Amino acid sequence: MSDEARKFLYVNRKAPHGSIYALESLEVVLIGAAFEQDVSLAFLDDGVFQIVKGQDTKGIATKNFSNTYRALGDYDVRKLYVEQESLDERGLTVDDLMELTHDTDDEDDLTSIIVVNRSEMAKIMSEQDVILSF
Amino acid sequence: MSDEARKFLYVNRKAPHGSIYALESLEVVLIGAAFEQDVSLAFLDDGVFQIVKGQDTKGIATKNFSNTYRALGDYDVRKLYVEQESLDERGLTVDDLMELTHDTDDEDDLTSIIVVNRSEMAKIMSEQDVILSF
Amino acid sequence: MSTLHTVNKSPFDGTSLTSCLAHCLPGDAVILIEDGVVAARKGTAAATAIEASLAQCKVYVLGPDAAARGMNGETLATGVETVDYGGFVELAATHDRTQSWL
Amino acid sequence: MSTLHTVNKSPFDGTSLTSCLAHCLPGDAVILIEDGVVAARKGTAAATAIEASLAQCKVYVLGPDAAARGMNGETLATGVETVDYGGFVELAATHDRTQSWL
Amino acid sequence: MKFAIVVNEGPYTHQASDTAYQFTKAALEAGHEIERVFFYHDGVNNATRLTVPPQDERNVQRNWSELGKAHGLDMVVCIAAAQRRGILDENEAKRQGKDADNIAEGFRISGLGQLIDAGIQADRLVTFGD
Amino acid sequence: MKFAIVVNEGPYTHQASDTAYQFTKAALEAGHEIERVFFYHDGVNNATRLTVPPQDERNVQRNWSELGKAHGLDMVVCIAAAQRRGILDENEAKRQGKDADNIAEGFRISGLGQLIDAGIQADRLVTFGD
Repeated sequence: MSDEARKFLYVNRKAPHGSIYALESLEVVLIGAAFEQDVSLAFLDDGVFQIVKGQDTKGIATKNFSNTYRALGDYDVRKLYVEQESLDERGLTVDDLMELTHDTDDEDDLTSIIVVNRSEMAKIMSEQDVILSF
Repeated sequence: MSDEARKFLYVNRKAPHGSIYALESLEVVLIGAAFEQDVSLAFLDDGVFQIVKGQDTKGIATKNFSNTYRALGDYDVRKLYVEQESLDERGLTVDDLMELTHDTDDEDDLTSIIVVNRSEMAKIMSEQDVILSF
Repeated sequence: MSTLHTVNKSPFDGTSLTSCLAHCLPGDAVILIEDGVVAARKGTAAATAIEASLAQCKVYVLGPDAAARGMNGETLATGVETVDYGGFVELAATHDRTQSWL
Repeated sequence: MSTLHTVNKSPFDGTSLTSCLAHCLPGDAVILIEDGVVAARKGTAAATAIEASLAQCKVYVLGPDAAARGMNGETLATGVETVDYGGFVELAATHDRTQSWL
Repeated sequence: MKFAIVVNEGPYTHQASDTAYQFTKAALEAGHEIERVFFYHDGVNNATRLTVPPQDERNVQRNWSELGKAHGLDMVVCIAAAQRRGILDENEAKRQGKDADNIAEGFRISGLGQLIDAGIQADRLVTFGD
Repeated sequence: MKFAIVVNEGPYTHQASDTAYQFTKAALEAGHEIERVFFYHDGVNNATRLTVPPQDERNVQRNWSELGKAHGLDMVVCIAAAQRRGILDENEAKRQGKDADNIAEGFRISGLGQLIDAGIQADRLVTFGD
């Protein structure tokens, strides 16, 4: 089982900054990248707030790790699934999210954000080997 | 301000056993009784589950502190406000709750449970000097 | 390929059960544990949502947690099955993955 | 006699804002802090509930927490005022008691 | 005005301790008195001197110790909560037969009575938790 | 079947660590293997030997140490989470210039890679948290 790439899904359902889970999830993803597994991230429920643009933590004096999401592409983490219904309920559109991209061989960088609806998200979850919940 | 009895309200909004707050609230109430303040307890939202009868924690191997609520009367804690709407939403009636009573000079023990509606609960909260939230 | 979902929060306090049920697929199972068990008390909006989900997935309640919260067979929503810790392990083993709705 | 209520949880994740607003009395104030600030993002069901409550109580958002979650004046529900930590202290001082909806 | 502050959560996992710290600092800057800061439940975990947070993050425990020192704050750790979670001072360690202690500078361990007392003495009590 | 167990909460505040313990015990009793128990976030607080819970309550930390010893469990404490929260072994204490350590018997401190590795090696990964 350990010789082939396993499908890992990191499920992010909590808002950033009020608790440490968003930051910790990002840390594991970056460390996990070295293991060369098939990695996806899911942002649903309040997890969509993690990748909202314009986060400024100076006033609460904590680390602004939101820019680190931009590094995911460099670590070959290219599949960031974002649930449409979760955005809708929170008054957000994809334009409110950071532009998160990855390099490709040809021409421009491609977006890593893949907006899916709830039933597509359920299907993605059902195709994983390991689900890590944050 | 410290010479007259202050009105303390202990607000219980969480289910028991899944977290320590119910147990800790009970501990402060019992310790606080020695300070001879005017003490009330409020049970609303999932806090009403704290005083449901028939709790049996043997299977989860934790301390069954639910019987300790029966001791409150002995500590002169006689006002346990329970919110009707919170009971209703959880499929509970006052018959599902433990019988919690206190001694009186005349005849029988009196119940300490006072069922109030949401607006009465709001009024009780507004009459306190100190609110401790659990 | 099926998933065992765990829900450990009260549906009256948080939205994890709702989110879990919205992402359950046919053949999946949900186990209510810790404070999550109160969702299975019959006659509530949460129990109705659970009963509606039973058409596509099975719903279990962790018995020791239910007992701790004063629940028994009589107060349990129809169609919800009770398991002990051994049954919980068995469910985790017989489904292909576990997803915790924390 | 009035109360300052604090709410630190997202209304999409938990029910504490709903419970808080249901127990607010005329003259009370609510301050949204930590993850609670996301309730004040305009155009959501939570923002609508807050706007409906403004007839009887004032609602504040802790600015540093809003900024951390990418919110600014433009994205804030109408009628919600922004304060900093000093303003939070001032609100706690000018109301007779504080109640935390944890 | 005299404030009592209650901190129910430990460092980092939840923002509660940070918010309590910022509130306390702002109250002092506005000229208010802090009657007591009471560390309760997981809040006792703010009081260990053994933390080593990453250098690019704030140091929650040290923030409290420094604020306490600068303003002579009475920072009380609930003894029952501390015992359950392994926060000990030298005396407690000896009394319990433990081979180490971990309490940080500026904190003292005492009973829940100190919480009630804070509620009685202070004009306002503000709770930060999860 | 091989299980990996993830514990995200410390002792007493939340039930998560108790449930994880009961699950692990039941899995062993059913003849399954435990690939690893990974203590993460506040879960690292299960690994301090300085706890002194009331005598009439279960001892969450000792339960883990005893189960680990009886079954040779690999109980790993996440180093980054542990540093933020003040859980140290003797080596870490020395390296960080701290005057005490507090790790309990049977736990070892290691990196987040051990979590990924557990996900790769185990047939099932089960997370307990809040």
